[in-house]
Amino acid sequence: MSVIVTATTILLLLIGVAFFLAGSMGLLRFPDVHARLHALTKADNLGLGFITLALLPQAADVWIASKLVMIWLLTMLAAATVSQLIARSALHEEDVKQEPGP
Amino acid sequence: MIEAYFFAATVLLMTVAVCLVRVLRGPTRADRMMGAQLAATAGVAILALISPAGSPAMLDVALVLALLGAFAAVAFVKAATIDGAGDPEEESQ
Amino acid sequence: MAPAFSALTLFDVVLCVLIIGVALCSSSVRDLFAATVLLIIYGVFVAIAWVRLGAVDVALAEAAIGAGLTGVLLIGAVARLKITESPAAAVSRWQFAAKVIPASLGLLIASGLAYLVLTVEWRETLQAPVLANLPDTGVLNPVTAVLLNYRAYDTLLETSVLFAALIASWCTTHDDLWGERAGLRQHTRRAGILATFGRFLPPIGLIVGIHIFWAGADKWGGAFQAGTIFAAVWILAIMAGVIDAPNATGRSIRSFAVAGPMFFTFVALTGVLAQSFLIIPVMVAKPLTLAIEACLTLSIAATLMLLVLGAPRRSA
Amino acid sequence: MLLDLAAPDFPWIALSVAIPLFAALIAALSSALAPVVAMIAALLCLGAALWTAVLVTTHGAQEVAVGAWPPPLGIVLRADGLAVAMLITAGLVSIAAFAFARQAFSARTQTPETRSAYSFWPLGLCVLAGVNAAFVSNDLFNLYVALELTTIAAAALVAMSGSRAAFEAAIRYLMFALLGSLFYLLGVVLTYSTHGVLDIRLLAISAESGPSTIAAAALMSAGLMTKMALFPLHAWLPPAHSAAPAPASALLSALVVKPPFVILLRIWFEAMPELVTPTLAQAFGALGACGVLLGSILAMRQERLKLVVAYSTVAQLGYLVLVFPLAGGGGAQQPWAAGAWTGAIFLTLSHALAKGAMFLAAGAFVEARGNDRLDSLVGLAREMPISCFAFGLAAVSLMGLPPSGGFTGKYLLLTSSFASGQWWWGIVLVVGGLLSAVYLFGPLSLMFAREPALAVTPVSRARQSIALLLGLLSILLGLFSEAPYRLLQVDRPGAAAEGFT
Amino acid sequence: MNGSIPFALCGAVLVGIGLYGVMAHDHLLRRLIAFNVTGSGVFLLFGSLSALSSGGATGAVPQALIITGIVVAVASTAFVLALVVRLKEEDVDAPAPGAFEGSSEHDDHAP
Repeated sequence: MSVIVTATTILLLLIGVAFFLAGSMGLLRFPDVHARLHALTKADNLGLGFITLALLPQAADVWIASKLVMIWLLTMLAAATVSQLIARSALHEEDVKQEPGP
Repeated sequence: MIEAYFFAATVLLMTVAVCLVRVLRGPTRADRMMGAQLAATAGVAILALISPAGSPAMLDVALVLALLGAFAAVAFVKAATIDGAGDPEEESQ
Repeated sequence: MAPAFSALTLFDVVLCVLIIGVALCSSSVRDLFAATVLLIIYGVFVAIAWVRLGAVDVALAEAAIGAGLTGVLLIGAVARLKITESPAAAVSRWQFAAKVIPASLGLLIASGLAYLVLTVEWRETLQAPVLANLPDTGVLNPVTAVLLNYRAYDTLLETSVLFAALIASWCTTHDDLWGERAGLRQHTRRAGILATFGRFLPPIGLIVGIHIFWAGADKWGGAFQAGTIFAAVWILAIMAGVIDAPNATGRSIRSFAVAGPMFFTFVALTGVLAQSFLIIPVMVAKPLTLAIEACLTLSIAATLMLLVLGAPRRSA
Repeated sequence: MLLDLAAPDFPWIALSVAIPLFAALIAALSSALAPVVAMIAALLCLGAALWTAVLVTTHGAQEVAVGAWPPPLGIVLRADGLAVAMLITAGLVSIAAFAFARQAFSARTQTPETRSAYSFWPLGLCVLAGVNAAFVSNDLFNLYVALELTTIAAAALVAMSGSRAAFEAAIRYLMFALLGSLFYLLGVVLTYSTHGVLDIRLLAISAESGPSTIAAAALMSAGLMTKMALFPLHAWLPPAHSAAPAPASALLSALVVKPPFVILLRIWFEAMPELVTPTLAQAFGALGACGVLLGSILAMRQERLKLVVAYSTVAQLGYLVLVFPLAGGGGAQQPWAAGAWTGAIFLTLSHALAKGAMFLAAGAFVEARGNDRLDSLVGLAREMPISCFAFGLAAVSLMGLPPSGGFTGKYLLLTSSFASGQWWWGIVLVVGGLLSAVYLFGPLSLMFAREPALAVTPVSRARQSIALLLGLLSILLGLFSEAPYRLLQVDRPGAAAEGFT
Repeated sequence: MNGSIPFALCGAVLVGIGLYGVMAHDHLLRRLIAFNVTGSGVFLLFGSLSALSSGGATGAVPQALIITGIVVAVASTAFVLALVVRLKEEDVDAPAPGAFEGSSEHDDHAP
């Protein structure tokens, strides 16, 4: 199809993948739970968001496109909730005990 | 185009491999759970990326994963509370 | 000889390596919680492998059960056991033997299977008859046709397995807690994040479940996948404190869990009228299959929900 | 009515699965009805099985293609002599177990409903449905599901008493059983992927012995041997079978370990007879012999009656696999065709009846004395003659003394071992019989000792005579062995008479 | 090379890893995890052999059998977990040392 659409898709893909990479690096390198959680949420929402955006122009029909958007929204909702909960739980866990390292 | 999707998906697989390290190292359970969370999201992204190569049914798998990906984490935060059935928000007040 | 390089093959190989890596980590990591989390991740990637093998029905089941319910089950148990590390075992000669014998057996079986995979000419011939007889089954999804028509008897026994597992897990109830609510008494902060999530997600889950159920007759999915999704959102609503867990052995939930297999067995028994067993007549195949699927879905949802919540327990 | 119940193709065998299933579901809904429903279901099963036996002996083996789909697409249920004999035994033992259980697990006597009174009935009926399904199914994967149904319900019966030991025994049992299921399933997967069929009869036609077929047969056998507690995979059985309440123990020891053996027979004799080499057959026999000796020796050293009986199950199951080296042995010289094969099945049947009787008698002793320690059995014969007599009759059958069913079975195995020149298996049979006499003589001599009995809680005569009936049946099986012998010959596999060649 | 060969090999390796875990681990939950790994390895092998023989996707019959197997596996897992949790509660009420893990007097390598 049109070169512009393809180029946009690939660019958006790259950005999405880059966010995932950054997220996992953050998860690996950041010093404490809360910083890591921060990295995680970014990767979750933005990475999947950009990949969804990249796939949208290529979607065969509206049904598939809307499903893609729905998946993204659902993941965002779940990720936001879960990260909040994990953050609070981690606070609590730190209070209770500090598990030994690896 | 499909090739590009699969390359991207392959890179995502590798990012998952990276977050396995976090799951293995911990140190807290929250850290390990976060690794699972990122892996689930990456799984959703990978499914979305490889679905154009097959049937649209594959998007439904992504949908189910997106829906249920958070369940384990919810079970975890519930179980991590004092009586195992509470809400971390109750306890942080 | 060398395969044409393609991104698809590369992806498949990396996926397989990753799955094996996750399995190895899960088997070797000392922390029990980590092993459980790794099993959840493992489920996600096995589901992707199923997608790559063109088995969408299995992928849906694996995503819902392997990556969803099994994780909830195990995490709940690990947390309840409050054990993080495997006990540091004293290293003795027997301990060593206890690792070496399984390791060599595992290696033997894995390499034997791999040898067979590469050398035997595999034959799977049933796909043609499955498709040829599809018009008589009233459904368009061949997997549903196998599950609810050609091999419906397997499914009948399988729902009985679920039923038996439910009664069996009730059997672990403390005698004085018989008839109490399933699992622990759940509570959350009113209008907190968890409660809101538990209010918001189940309707979406219901829609997705109905979609998977409906698509099951014609395209992919079906009773088991939809039932698992319903069970999952049911559990979420309970964990979020939106609804109370049912009385584990209460009359209403009992009938819920029993209705599906009972209807199915009843249909099976009516086959006796035709001097056979478990006949789905062609004329009513579509509505009858849908009715069986609907009953099964509800019962599977109730059974899995009760299995995951577990027997009634005292709060700490 | 449209129904022609007397027609040879009426699906009676399907009913022997569907009826207990349906009854289990009803029992799960209403615990008040459960004991009655269970008894009706077991009686119907026995009736259906007996009627099928009549049909099968007159019309030959009977088949039901479930859903009218012929294999390989569909699943076939098949009633040959072996299946019907097992169905009848399952009906008899479950009637006895359910009748004995009525008092302990009746919802009427226990209001409000209790855990064990509620769950015993659906689980017991699931066991009955599971074993019946395994006896009649001719489809390897369907057999897997039937085995799983049996295993889960059986493990729950083990855990039923709610004691620590019971939970431990149940977990241990499940670990072994689930591992066995995995091996079996792996074998099924390889079979299907190689031949494209799961039906045992079709497999017999298509099976050519490639490496994957051999691997599949080995894996399935390993799994089934785990599930039937064959040496050296027997360690789970004694704690599990002794921890369960008496009627559940009867179901477990008499019935639950039998389907794996029947499937083992079907795989090797019907589906892949050409795979058996003499070495393999001797290896099977060696495992069986080890099981006989080890089980007997351990049985002697137990201090609790239920453990003695449970270890004796390990020993008795060992005899069964002697069928592999002995099948077809010296067929020409024998008065009865397929002697070893028939003998092994006679042993299976008589063991089921005798073990059911023993565990029910042991249950009566436990109720009377509050425990099952051997030293508390002293002088019980005077207080509970019926139960002691039942135990004695069952012991006669287990020792293989004439005129019991156990004797018929052992006699057939012995003749073929000597006729085929494999005297060493004959020695195993004789020594095993002597050892069983030793370990059963201990409890019997205590029961019939002249010393006065210790304090006894009365157990009703009616309930005691349930065990007596089963014990009598195990003797009658030997006295009137003509009809069961004829039944077993219906559609028996060729390898049973000719041996593995 | 057929596209499903990697998955078939992967299934074979998973069976090996899982069986090792089921037999070698002391802790019951770890055995249960290994049990689930083995199960999905068997299923993966099944599905990919079917895909291998048809040269395309996994057939309908294997898919149906695998779904049945997955449901059976989750049912058994749930039951074993219920037993393990209950046994642990017994220990809390009346602690017995070493009772919870695979217990050393059992021949753990034998199953």
